[in-house]
Amino acid sequence: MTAQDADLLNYLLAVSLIFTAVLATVAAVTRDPVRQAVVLAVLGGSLAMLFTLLQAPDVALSQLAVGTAVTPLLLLLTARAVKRRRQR
Amino acid sequence: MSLPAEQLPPLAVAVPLLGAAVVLVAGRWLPRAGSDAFALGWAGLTAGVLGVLWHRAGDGAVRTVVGGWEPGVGITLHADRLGAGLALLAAVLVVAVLAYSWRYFDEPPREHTGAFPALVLLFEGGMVGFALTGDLFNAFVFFELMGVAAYALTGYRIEDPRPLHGALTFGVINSIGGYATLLGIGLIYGRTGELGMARVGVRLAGEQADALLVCAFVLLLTGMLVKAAAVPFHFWLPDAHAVAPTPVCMLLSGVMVELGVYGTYRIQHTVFEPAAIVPASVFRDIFLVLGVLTALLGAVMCWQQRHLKRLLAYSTVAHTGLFLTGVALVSRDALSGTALYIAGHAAVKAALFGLVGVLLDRHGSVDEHRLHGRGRGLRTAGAAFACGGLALAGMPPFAAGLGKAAAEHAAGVHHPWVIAVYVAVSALTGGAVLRAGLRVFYGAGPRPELRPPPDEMTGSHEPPEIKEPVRGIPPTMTGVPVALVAACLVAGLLPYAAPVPGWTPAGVLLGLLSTTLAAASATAALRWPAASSHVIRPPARLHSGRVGDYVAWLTAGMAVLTVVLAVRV
Amino acid sequence: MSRRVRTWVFLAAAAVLGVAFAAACTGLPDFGGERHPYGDRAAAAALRQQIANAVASVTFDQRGFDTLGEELMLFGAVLGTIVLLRRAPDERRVRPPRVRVLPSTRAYGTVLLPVVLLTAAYLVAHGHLTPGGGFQAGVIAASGVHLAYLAADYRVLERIRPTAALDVTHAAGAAAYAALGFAGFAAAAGTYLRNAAPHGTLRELASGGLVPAFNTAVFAAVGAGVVVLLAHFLDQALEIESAEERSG
Amino acid sequence: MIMDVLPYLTAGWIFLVGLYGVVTSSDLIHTVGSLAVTQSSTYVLLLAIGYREGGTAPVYGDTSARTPVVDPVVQAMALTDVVVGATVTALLLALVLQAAKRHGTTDPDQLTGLRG
Repeated sequence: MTAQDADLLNYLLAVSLIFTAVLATVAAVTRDPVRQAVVLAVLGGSLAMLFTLLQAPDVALSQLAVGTAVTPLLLLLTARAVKRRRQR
Repeated sequence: MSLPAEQLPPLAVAVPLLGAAVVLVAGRWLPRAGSDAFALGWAGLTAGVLGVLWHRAGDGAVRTVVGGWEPGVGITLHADRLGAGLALLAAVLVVAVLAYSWRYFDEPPREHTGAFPALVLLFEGGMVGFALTGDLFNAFVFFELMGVAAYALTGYRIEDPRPLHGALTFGVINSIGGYATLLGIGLIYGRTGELGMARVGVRLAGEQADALLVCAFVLLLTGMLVKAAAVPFHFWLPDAHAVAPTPVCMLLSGVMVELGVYGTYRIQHTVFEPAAIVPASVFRDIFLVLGVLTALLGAVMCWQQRHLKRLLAYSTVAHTGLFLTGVALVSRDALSGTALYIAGHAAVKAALFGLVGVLLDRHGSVDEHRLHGRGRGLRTAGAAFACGGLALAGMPPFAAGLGKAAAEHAAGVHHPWVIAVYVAVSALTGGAVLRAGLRVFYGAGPRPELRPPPDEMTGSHEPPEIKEPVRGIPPTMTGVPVALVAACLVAGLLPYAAPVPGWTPAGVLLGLLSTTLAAASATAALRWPAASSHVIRPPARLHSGRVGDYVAWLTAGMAVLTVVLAVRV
Repeated sequence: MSRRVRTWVFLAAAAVLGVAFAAACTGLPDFGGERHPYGDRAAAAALRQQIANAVASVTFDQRGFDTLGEELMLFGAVLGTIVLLRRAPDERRVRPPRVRVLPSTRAYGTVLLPVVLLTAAYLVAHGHLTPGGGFQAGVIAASGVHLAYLAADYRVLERIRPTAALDVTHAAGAAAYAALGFAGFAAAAGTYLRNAAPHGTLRELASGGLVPAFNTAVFAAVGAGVVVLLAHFLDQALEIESAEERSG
Repeated sequence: MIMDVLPYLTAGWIFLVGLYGVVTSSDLIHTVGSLAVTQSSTYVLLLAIGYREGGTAPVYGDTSARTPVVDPVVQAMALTDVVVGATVTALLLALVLQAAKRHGTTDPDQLTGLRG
């Protein structure tokens, strides 16, 4: 782990952190549930990337599975169920 | 078989959790009565294990590390008289609730027969785990497990819109409290590298209270204060309790809220006080004010309610304020007095909720005015309700009164003004319950006009939780509340439960004073209904039922606590 | 409170908390520091137990009590969803329409499904050796099963998803985890949740004592649980309607 | 320098932004989504605390026992936290779905019935 590698990893970490913070802000202010589900999926992916950089592969894998796939799917299904009722 | 005491704490948590899974699987094949009896058996087994543990703990504590690991690596469980006592109280209440809800709900569909008892056992596992654990992150896990089971139980009646709204508010606010607590745990872990509460307390010795420790203290206590419904974190409680199914209300008010107070005590006593990070004097001043504010607001709001369940919910907020005050007095007598007060209050409050469930089942309404005189036929329920009101008011020889007397005795040493708060709050809440009881069960006072004030919950037409009220009230639905009130009476007469000085003359006098005040206010309210029915506008409007408001109040509460602590420490 | 007042109250409080939290962060050891006492103790204990994946050792062995609570919490979520999303008496179930799907998509689905399930099986078997484990494998297997819905239609998914059996499996998985804890009494100084089985040698498949067994129990509970969870949400979104609505 | 506290500040920012989303939400599904954002702040804080510069993942598959590793305990805590998040989100969404069905709206401020 030479000095350049350490600097590169620190730089990557900083970029990943900023990107995650921006995505989280976008997710919080996106009012439409469907669009928010998409942004949350991207946030899940960016969190998984951040955890990989933080040397946490187990957590990255489960975050990828839950944060990118299951939670947005649940949000979309709930939005669809609610929208279907409102059309009637 | 004589298991060494160290084996008991993990078993006491594992038995209800395993029971939840087994009861659900068994529910698919067993008939309704069979799966209810099976669940009752598991709850009884848990209560037995906890009874032995509480007896073994005695005045010391049973400390064990799960899985035979050394303390620095594994999770330590710490079962002292207070923790094991609260866990035992939860277990006994679960047995009572499962017996109460024997045929409470209408026939669930085939594959959901075991669902409700399984959720109750899961709830019990979370509560027992939270009461016995000595590890910060483990406490967070059981805090969330308790919450998850409680959200599902509160929203159980999906046909009625209001429980769903109450469960949502309950879920969002408690989750935010839980996540704040986890942030606090992260900060503490970053500073000390430990998770066991006792080890963190030792590791903090010699440290000065800096920004991190103040912030960690506030974050850690946010979850506990949300669960303990202290002002301004309390808004979720009346909404959740007013609409939850009655058996769930019995558990929420009986012991879950009190676990928040216990969590507050454990974090201060074990983590922050040994190294004087938050010295006892600072903790006392801040939490005395917090407890008194909660107690007074709860009592005032309780007095104005006509929705019986919401009335009892605000009475729980008031009494939790008194428990917080008892903990804030930071003295052994006050603590053991508060412990007995919690036990007595749990039995009485659960009994009162059970009796309101009888009214809801029989008349499909929990509106005090609409039910005027319609409870005359239920004589035992009426008598039990009146006894409950008197016990809440602190009348000797009930255990609640004894606990209150002991706490007042301890408060009298340094803060005599606190005694006035204890008497006033007991009088107001007991008075409200007595007023409701006299009006509903004995038709006292003139028949009130039925025009409800605009922004107030009346609960006049609530769908009864049982679809066919035509059949008679199941015997357990009046038997369990009567048994609980009797237990509170017995515990008051022979105070083996907690090392509390028996009935001192001052204690008896104060108890009688608050009881007579309660009776006087109840009769006054019945004779002149117009005078006392003016709703105090501002606090009533603050309880808007909107979750956005409640989160704003929660954040404001955290900010104020941080500023006050930063100034004092 | 009006929405505007509420936002201002929140922003003011959030500003105060932000400043306090920032001050607290300066009190934390610098990011990437060398002082991790608990972490070093846990890593050493994992090696002593011959478990290559230290996170699996902490999750299932050293702090197995947390994972017991976590498993039962997931069980509670699935049970809660079963209870909350059940078909209310005033609702009825409508059969979803058949959907015509391109044959290439259907072929792709049928090829990919076994690959996903194989990956999940690999993750469970090597949970204690490489990153992964019961939970991750369970979620991957559960979302993999829903390829049948993407590549075909909801009726195909309902055919390959036996809800009754999965209900029992997810409860049995959670019960198995709690029951496995009692195996801890088999060891010499027997206690609950003790890793009593022989530990084998590091990096071998048969190492780690009971950890593979815990992993399998978690896989069964999570895999079946997430499928049941998604099933109830899918039913609400596609099939369940209130009785008085006209179908179609 | 800034990198010493940036991860912790990011966690604090995500927590407060998530709360902002919950407070100003006008759709219950958005509220639950914002709650999930609030929750992800705890992962970032926990894993940032456990990070060790030059440390590898705490998996001794192919590395020797002496290589410096990142803290495995925070990763176990973060794993449990991910499960807590999934659990709470699923339950709250089930409640939102049924509440929207019974109340006819998903705007939290329109849910009447519980006040006073």
